[in-house]
Amino acid sequence: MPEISQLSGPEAVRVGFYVCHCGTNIAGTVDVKALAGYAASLPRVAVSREYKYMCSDPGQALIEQDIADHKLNRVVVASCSPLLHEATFRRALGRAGLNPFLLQMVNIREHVSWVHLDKKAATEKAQDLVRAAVQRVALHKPLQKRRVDINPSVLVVGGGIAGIHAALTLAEAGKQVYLVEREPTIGGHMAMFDKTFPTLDCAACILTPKMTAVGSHPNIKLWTYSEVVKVDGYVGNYKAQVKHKPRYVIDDLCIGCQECIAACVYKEGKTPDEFNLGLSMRKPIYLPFPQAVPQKVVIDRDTCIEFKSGKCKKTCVEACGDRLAIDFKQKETFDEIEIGAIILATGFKTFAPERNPYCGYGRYPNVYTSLEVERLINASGPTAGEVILRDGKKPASVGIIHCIGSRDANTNRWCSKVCCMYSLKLAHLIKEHTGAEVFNFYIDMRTPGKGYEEFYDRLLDEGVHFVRGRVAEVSDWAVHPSEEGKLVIRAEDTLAGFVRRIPVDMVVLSVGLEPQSDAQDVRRLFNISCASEGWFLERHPKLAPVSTFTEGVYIAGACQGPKDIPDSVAQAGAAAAEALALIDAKSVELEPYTASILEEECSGCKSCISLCPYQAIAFIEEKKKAYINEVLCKGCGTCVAGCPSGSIKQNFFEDEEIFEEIEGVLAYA
Amino acid sequence: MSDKSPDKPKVAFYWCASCGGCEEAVVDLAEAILDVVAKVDIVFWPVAMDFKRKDVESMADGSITATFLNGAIRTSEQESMARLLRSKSQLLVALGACSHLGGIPGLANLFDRASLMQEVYVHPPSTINAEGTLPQTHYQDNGHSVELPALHETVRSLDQVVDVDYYIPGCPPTPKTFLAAVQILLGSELPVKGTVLAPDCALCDECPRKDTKPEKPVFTEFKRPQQMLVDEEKCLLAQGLLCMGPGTRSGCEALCVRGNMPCSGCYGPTSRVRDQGAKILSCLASLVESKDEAEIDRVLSTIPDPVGTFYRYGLPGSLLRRKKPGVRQAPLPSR
Amino acid sequence: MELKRTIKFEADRDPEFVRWISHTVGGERIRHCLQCGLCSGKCPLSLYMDYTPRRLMHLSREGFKEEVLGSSSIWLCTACYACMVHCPKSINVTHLLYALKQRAIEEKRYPRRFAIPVMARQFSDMVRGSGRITESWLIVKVFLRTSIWRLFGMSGLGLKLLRTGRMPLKRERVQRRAEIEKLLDSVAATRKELAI
Amino acid sequence: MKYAYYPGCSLRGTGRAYEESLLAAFRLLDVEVEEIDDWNCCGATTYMSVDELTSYALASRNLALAERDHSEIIAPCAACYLVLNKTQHYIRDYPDIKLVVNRALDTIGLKYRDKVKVRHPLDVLLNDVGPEAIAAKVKVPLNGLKIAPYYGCQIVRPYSTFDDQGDPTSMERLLEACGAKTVRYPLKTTCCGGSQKGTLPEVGLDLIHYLLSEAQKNGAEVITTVCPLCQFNLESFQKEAGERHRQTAVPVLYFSQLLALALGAPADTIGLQRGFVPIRPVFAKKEIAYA
Amino acid sequence: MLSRQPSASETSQAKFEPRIVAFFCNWCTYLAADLAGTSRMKYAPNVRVVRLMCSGRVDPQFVLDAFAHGADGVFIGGCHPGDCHYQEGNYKTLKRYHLLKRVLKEMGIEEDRFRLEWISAAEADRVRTAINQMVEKVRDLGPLNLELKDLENAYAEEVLV
Repeated sequence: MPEISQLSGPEAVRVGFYVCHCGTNIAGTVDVKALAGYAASLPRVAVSREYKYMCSDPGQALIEQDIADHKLNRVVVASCSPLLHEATFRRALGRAGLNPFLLQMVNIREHVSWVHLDKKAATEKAQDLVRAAVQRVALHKPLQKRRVDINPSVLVVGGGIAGIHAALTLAEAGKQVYLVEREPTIGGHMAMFDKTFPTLDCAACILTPKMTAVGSHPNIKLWTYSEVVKVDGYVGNYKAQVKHKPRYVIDDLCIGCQECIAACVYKEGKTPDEFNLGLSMRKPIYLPFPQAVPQKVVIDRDTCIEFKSGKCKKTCVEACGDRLAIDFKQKETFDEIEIGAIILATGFKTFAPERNPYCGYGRYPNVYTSLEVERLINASGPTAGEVILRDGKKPASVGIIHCIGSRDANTNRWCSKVCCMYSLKLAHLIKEHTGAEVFNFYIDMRTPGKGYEEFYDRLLDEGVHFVRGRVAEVSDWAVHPSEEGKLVIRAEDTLAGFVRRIPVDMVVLSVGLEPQSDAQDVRRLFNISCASEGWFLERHPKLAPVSTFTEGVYIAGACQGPKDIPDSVAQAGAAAAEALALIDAKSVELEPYTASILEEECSGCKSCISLCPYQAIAFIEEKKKAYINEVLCKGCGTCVAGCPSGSIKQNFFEDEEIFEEIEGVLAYA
Repeated sequence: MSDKSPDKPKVAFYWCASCGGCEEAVVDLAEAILDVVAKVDIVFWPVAMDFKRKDVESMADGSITATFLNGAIRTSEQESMARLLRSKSQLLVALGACSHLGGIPGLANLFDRASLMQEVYVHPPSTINAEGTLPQTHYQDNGHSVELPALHETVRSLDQVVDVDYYIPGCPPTPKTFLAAVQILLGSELPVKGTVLAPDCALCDECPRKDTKPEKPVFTEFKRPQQMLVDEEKCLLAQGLLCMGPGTRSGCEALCVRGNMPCSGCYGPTSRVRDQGAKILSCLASLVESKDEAEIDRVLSTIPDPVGTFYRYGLPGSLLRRKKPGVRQAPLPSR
Repeated sequence: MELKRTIKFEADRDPEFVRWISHTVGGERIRHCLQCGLCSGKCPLSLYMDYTPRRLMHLSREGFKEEVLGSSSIWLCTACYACMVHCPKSINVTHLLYALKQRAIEEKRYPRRFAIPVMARQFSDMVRGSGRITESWLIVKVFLRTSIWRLFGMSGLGLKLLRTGRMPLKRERVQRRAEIEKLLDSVAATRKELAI
Repeated sequence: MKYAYYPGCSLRGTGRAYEESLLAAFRLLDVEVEEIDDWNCCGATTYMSVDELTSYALASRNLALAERDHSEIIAPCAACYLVLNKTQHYIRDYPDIKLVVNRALDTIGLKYRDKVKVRHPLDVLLNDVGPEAIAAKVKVPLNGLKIAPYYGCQIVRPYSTFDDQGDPTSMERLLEACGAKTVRYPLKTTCCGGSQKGTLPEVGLDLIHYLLSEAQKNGAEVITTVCPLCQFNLESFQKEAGERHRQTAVPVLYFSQLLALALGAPADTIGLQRGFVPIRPVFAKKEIAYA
Repeated sequence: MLSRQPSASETSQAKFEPRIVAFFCNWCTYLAADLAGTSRMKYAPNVRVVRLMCSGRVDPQFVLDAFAHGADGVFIGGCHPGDCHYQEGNYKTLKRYHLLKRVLKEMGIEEDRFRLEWISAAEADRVRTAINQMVEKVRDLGPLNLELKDLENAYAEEVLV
């Protein structure tokens, strides 16, 4: 590696400039030839080139060769966003023996060619940015990345199918996993389904073995009824605090015999059962569903008489007997864990159809959501698998309305991806269970997936009706005698070209998928971003779909966007693999963008100390100066901007480097 | 001021837009001045001895070893004297805050010349000037004509007019600062051109109250000394007083703070800072306690005059230099 | 059975019409239409329409100007805005129908003695003359120019209105009528100047 | 605060009862209004459908006149309410329209500054006066009179923000404050046919019939409206609709008539005599002791 | 017929093209601007972005330096309050912004020339609209003409009383 110290004078700086065409992505809007010519005219630029794809191997080789041939000691690449290829070009510099941080990238794709139409204005803007980079890079100093060790255990948040799969994958690889689920059982939405499309295999049959495996795996610490409340640290070295909500039943003592439930002073359940979406009732002491993992009952303090009055006979305690598992005095407890990586698999919630008053949900009792119908069809559900209306009658005609809370600017703009397929599944199952006439109201039928289109074909064969049109209204007012006493669905049959009114006994609303209502809190807790709709934001939509912008935090399943079971499982596997790749590297490099105090110059005014949210700045009494702990510093630069005497510098973002950049973009003729 | 010179170094003093306090500081050297005087020849010092411009004009270029010029550049006469002295001097030293950064006269940059003239010659309550007569640069009467220097639209620091070799900061520079600077200049090795001849560390470094400053100073209100009984021991910022010390170069030994008054920033910024006001603003604002915008505004509104506070001595030397001029006046016919 | 060729050729499309519709006020988002038919389903008048609003959206953006301007649907719209506020793609359907109606009038694409354009004409004349509308006179004038028989058919209703004092025969007027004229002239002048 | 009042043409014609009763109610509730000086036709939907630009200019004259002394305009007629609101939106959104309007106003010495808010009486009564204040002033309780409030289209769509666009309830809240009962029926914001009844008469009949019959099926003794055209359509063609579909007559009033009545206004001052279907028998049945 | 075609009034004269310097934080606004790119949104080409790790790194000196070197406007983009990648750097920015705005006002720099906007990584459209709005506002204000080299000339040519 050349000695950088000998490059101290500006005359010694030799910049190589490279502009990437990116096919026509850049060259179509920015005059790359002119840009290269312009760069060549700038002081200190020794080489200026344009090339079709700078990120390709030959493109990188070009830089490496020039560094050797032209004794370059600074490189500027004008191409795509630095967030995409800064690492690529830094490695190229490294291979050529130059410190990787002597590179500056100019973003002329995302910030120029893709957002402007006027070629002249775009080229001018590119020139300004290039000039700024050339001026700035002259001041760059060689920097070294920091290397830190990685804690080999992983936190998985969310115990739906994605979280379960990720946890099992990691545990099988021998890693310690903490699986945190806020409900009393794992299983998530999948546990509520009856069958899964398109194969129609029973959801419980394929899910419960995995749930049990999680419950018994030696490498998995399963915490249900628990929530992560605090996260600190950085990649490889996170600390999390987990809150355990009191279930008023001691985990280790409850054997899941359920005798307490039978003995409860309530002979019948009086509380709407969450798992059955209120279609049945449960007691204050309950097991969410028969296959729940863990098999530990839970007491709901809002409905338990002992909590309300303190005067219950406590027949449950009696029934529990010597096991002494019931503890009304239980308090919430906390655990602190240290982990190297985090996988978020916090799932989704279904659209609340009350928000769309025209579909009649909440107004007409025979309007159901698709999830409710899943429970109706499920053999262990509230009707033991019978599809019957609230009055006990079997429907003779059923309308399934797609896109409730999807593809609609008034609610959610996105396609929820799974509804077409689950609507087909429900149409099939309803027809199978009741023999009813089934109408599907859809906008576009979306069945991309292995075996999915074939399933659609099967439904067409079964004689299910398909009306292409978004439903305008579900109402109970009759225009025609055949409509009396029915729910009337009004929609344009767009393929026929006129409006139809179709009377049915039962309406099923295929509700879309939405981010969890606390998605924003969760993402703040884990310091990641959300897309505008509230789905967790991946690092790159194609190339890093399970990574986030926070190193060491991964996302899996429907918390990232609507996903069916196969996709969620695949993503969970991918997230587990990413976490394994991180952990098995044993250590990780951190960006060297940290700040440091110029000790001689520091006046010890202490202004910076409270500016640091990471407590990285301390006041050294003996020296009466501030000191920055590099390990704790995350490199935001807030203290640098706040130091009144300019005595803190941030690597790669030094004041003078930024001044050069500002003056560079403005130094146009 | 090399030792190799057979003659004593020739020194000049001059006074532009300033109050004269800097030269007072020279006199305040007391006995020490004798040592200095013994080592140099003073060839030009209008405030102390009778010299005329033509005396300087008659000197050879570069014949003055060092000129200490205090005051900002406000008038045409000051500008021409600055240029003249620059050409006659080997070293030009900006003495004091006014020539270093623009100083108190620099606050005039918040106004334009026309409104200043109105304010001073037409509107004062003690003046009756119904015709709105303003001073003229050229006046002719009875075959005699009088010329007066013209006032510039903008006040400038010395280095915005001519090349400056060194700076001695302060309003005024303390005798100790001045003496230390002179000793550096008389020494064998000159510092890098452009150096400010004072320590490059902020004032807290030498503040007697340093130890009483809390690690987490937070502000819920900024106060002025007249609004409170000031604790004589405790850090003034910790008491809510707007002290510029953390953003001001040291060297004065915290004179004001010792006098129970907050630092107002006369020594200017450290060498690492381009704009003293911006930096102290950044520091103080980020220590405001609240996260609520209305509350932030309320706390910050207790600083009644941010520009006058943060740029008291350095408006012309700041990044923006002056208030953005309104519509520029059309040029008047030349004299 | 009479056979009619229904095939359409590219030459049947009017690109100018496409450009116009997507730049007209309210037409900004017409390309986003996903043809879900919600507008038709919501429309209280769609039961009478030859082309449902959804079909008009598509015919318009594809440039089938003849079909669009010849459609009865554009005259049936009552501006109840149900289509517009519920459109899942936020298309200003009602505003677009207004635009189509204006275009049809401009191109004189409506049946002779068709009431709506006549009503509009009478309306605007009355506003220019008085600054306000006197409903009784407006209705009389419209019927005189469309179907005098209907006027007699409605006479029962008219009498009822007269009897309940809801059909004053005195004409409502603004005091500063010159202002209204100046206002209207200025609009015409600016429209001409900017060619809008 | 004094509101500017914009009656619009219909309230001087078919909708006289609306104005009479609304102003009476305002007086009894101490809501001060001042009629906009020399107002002109708003441009109305008919005009808007054929010559929009002119209609914006006409509407903006009213806005500019009101703005001189007032910050809020009350526009009771649904069409006027819509047109004035739409004009404000379009002047904001489309520079060309702004230019045309500004120039036109300039010729008559007016200026539109977009400082005035257009509000519907329902909005004012509900949010500025409040149902509690109204309830406190009720002198003639409506004794559980079953009312089907009919909103129609243009005060809820597309610009209104004071109530839900699909299921508005402001009329319910006001009338219940007067001691009435309101009935729930599915068509309260479905179009009555609007001006089509005048131009394509056959079309509107079905719509009118469904509205009336659904309201009655759910127990309505009276239908209340907020729009002169809706009121006219719903009450004038009951016979024709009845011929088609078998239908009994139901009185159609402005909500303001019942409000004023409940607040103690004499029955003959609030246009009750102007209705085609007699209301007094209904009051008698309900033992409503109106003044 | 009424249309949204650019009218004669809009296209009649050559426009002044303002230069705006923007400071975008790496985690939210810079990403949003990247997303605007990948979404091929179009906006005014007048902004030059300087990337910093956090809006909290924006030293008020940078803002003044940009104005002093010829910027007609300065735009700071950071994460929404509560969403800062570094917990609360953006609050520091907010506080500095409030005080700096007052200083700029006293220095005769119009308020619309200095803007702080919270734009999350997902809000590409907000990048587009905020930039377009700012460019329009600054365009209406005209050039700031504070560039130092211009000032030097101006001083030299200053007319004396």
